[in-house]
Amino acid sequence: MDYTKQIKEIAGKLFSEEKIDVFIGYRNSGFDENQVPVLIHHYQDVDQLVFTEKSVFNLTNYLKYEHTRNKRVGLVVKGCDSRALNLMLTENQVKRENLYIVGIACEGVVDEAGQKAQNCLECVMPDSVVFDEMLGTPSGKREYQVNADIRELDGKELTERLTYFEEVFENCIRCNACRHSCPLCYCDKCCIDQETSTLYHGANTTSSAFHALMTWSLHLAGRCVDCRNCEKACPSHLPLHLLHKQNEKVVYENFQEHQAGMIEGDRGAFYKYSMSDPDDFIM
Amino acid sequence: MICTIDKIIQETPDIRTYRLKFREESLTEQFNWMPGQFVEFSLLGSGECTFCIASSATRKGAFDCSIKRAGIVTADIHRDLDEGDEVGIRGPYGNWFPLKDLKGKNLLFVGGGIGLAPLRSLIQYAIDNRSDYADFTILYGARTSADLCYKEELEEWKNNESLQMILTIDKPEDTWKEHVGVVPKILEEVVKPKVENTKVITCGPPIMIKYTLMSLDKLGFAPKDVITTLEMKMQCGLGKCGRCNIGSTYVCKDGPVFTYEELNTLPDEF
Amino acid sequence: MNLTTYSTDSAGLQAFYEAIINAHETYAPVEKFGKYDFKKVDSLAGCDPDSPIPQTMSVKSLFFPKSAKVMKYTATSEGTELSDTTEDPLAGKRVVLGVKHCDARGLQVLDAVYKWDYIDTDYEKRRENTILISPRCDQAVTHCFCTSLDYDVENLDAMDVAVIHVGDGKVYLQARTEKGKNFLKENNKGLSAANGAAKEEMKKQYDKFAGSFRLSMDYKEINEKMQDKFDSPAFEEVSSNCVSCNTCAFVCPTCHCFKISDEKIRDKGVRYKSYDSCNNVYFTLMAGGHNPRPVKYRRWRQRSMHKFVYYKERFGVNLCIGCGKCTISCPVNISIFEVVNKVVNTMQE
Amino acid sequence: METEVIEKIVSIEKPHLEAPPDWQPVIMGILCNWCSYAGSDLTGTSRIQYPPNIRIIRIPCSSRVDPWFIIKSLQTTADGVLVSGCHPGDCHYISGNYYARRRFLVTKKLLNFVGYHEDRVQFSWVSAAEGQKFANVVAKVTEDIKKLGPLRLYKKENS
Repeated sequence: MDYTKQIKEIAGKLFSEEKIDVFIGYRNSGFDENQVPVLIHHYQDVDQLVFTEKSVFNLTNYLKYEHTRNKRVGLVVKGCDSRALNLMLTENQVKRENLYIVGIACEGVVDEAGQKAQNCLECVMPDSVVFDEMLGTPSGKREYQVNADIRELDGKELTERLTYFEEVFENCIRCNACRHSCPLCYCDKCCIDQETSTLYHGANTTSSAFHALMTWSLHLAGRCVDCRNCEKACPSHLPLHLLHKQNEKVVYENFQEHQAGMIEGDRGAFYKYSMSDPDDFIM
Repeated sequence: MICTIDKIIQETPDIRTYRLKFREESLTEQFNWMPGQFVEFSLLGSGECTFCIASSATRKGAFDCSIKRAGIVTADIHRDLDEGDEVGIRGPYGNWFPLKDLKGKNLLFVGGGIGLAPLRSLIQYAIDNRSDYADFTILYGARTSADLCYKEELEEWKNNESLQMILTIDKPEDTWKEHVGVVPKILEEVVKPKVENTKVITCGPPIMIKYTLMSLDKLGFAPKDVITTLEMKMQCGLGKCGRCNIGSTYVCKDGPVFTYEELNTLPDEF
Repeated sequence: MNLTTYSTDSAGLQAFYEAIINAHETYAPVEKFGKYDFKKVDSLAGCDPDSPIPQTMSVKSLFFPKSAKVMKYTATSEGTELSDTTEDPLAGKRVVLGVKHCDARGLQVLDAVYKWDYIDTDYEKRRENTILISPRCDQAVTHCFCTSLDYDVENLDAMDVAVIHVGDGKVYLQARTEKGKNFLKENNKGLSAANGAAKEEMKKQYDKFAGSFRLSMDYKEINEKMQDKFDSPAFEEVSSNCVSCNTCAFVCPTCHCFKISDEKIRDKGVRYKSYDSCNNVYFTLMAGGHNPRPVKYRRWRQRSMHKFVYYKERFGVNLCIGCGKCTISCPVNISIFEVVNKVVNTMQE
Repeated sequence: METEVIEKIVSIEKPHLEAPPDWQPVIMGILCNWCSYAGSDLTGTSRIQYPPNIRIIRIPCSSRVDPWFIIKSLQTTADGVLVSGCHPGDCHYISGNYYARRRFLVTKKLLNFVGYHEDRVQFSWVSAAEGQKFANVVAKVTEDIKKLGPLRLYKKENS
């Protein structure tokens, strides 16, 4: 998967036609094989752009920041990124007319070890669902399958899961990197920030991590698109995807096979309801 | 250290002054402070906030903190605290007004809104040692007459013949008899201070400070004669937590009192 | 200083470690979720004193924990009672294995801020009671640049005992401080005094290690030039792809900013001191709404200037120690090395 | 009843720990204003007895319940949480409880997934006329939580 040439061309064209103010893409870090997201403002910088299977980070995250507000932005999105973008569009965080979206028919990105990333193996929608231009051949929607880790943990005893997650929460250092790197966590004031929340206090204890991570993942339930920006950002390498995948599973199984950000205008599982939703757990 | 709230004075709709006394008598004697220093005021359970001491050590027995309702902790303070309640106090921290340099000089105080609080400690101090200073002028402004702090004391100062007191509000009001206009304008047009042998002490909202400094410049004051107290977010007060860093300066240790000359050498981040 | 050096072999070193773990309260890097963190260990099997260089978590957590209790209080109808916290779990005599020399240097740098003016007694006590045992790295990884900074990596005295693998299974243990000397004297089982060749062999190992660095900078020049770069437009450029996630500050061995927060239930509560980061928007936001550093590039400027200029100005040592942890942890791979170089080399208008 | 509250703050559940002999659970009751709160009122005015372990918070509608409230209650004082609203179709705001129902399911499942027993968090529909049902529900929840024991006591803290 290498679309470097095409992306350079597209970005160059957009700049020369003055269709955009800023283009968000990837460049080589120059130190190792990793890539660094880059915000390009001028035509002459277009040459930096690359796109390979090392282009991991979800770029829609940058649409949250002041740099891109009210500017015409061009950006590259993979399948999962485009689903996040779709949600941002329906939640009125960005304006469609301000965006020029270069969609990718993604063949999967690689992780640090050079293996195909886990979320790409389970990807349900590798192609961009919202785009102005599409690179590659779309391979279509795939069957949903329950994450292997979830299946494994589900088979365990309650206390075993408790011990496992106890360790997860204990290792959390409450840096909030997960929240900041998530494109869908765009609130200016977050309920798990000490400075802005009246209920949350900032001590980095195990229970505060429990509180913060649980609240955070529940606020993303039915919205998480499994781009794993949070896991990449986590300095403690916590398996944050477990919480999201669990929510995704519950949502998929119980709410008419809902999947976040697949359809334009679909606001997520918790903005709608059905009379036939499960009711048996309620007294 | 635990303090009990002796008295709460509602200064304006959103500013209250808390008069604090030490629970243990012995601490009252030990606790000494200079005008311009601050304390860490904690409402246990909500958190800690930095407030300057708004009264002078020459009036012993109790000290005042004026608190404006602005953030989470201050809102809790306003909501939860009654007279007789206990709060935690750490301090005093920071440096203080250069009293030695001020001796024998004319003093001009320029304050705006809650910015009178740190000045008040020095004003009280100077009134109690009136003979040490020459002319004595206070210029104080607020958005509306309701936003003026320390109303009783302002009345007292006005009747005090040894000092000149000028009050101003930003917009005209029916019952208002004093000046109308923003502080820098009044400073230039009404006060017209003389420059020689005068020290200016100013504090207020950032925007007021900015324009006041400009007009002081215009009036010919040297930067080293203008003294101000800075506001930065602080948490430890001990030069550790790194919050109040401006360049290599720790506001909580090297400040909060700076002359304008010193401020000019700092990076523009306050 | 007269350095005491002992020699042993790999097996001897393992035995030495084992003896330490049995005799002392020991902390060592433990792998969890694919990253290393310093934890208390009971046996050598559970830890890895020679963990690979990107240890991810720094040793500062043993001296400046991610969340420490400052005090407790109880409010009753008779009045409020303040009490000191229960015993500090980190204050006892202890040994830390597997500290990289950059981490150790980080602590040395932190001493400056903790020991000026008000002395943080908790921190001081933890430092005093701890023996740091530090294996010297064999090979630098991509983002290391410790040899370019203002300290002598070879003869660093930040750790108490340096462990140097010189190849062929031969290991030298060198005491770098008085504390380390006494410690080695007491725990010299399996160790023998080193012979004359030791110095040369250690030097050779160091040269090999120093030769493996891919990054190097002229520190003096950067330090000097950076001082007038406060208004550099480069900050805006280099910070544009930062996501303000704060990871860099949390893993940094020398970042020491903290926040204070209260946790309370009804009439009892605890006050905590926890990590914070200057990359956070709310870090300097005042209740009145004024924020001296409202935008990302200003916060980046504060961070990099603090690392390379301000701290040096104030305390005489450079805050950045070149460990590269921030770059490794950064989700978007921003390199502090690249940032400062760009800032220094960008022309000012 | 409130032994070692402080330890609770920094703790997370360690099950199968013996409860102190005089232990009584604290249950957070989050009730919707229009049905369940009125229902609990009726329970009181009809002088029906129910366990005193519940601490009631009144909210406008069950869809006002952010999962955050439930998590926060568990993190601080509560041993269990009961959320109650109008019967489906009876919501004062027409459809609030349908939205709430979805969230409750996910919250419950996630808590179960990270190792909390299903019965820690319970939900019910109680209308304004069901005084007896409210008493029964509270009795059942209290009984369940008593069986599970206290949600606290994990002293390992933050080392």
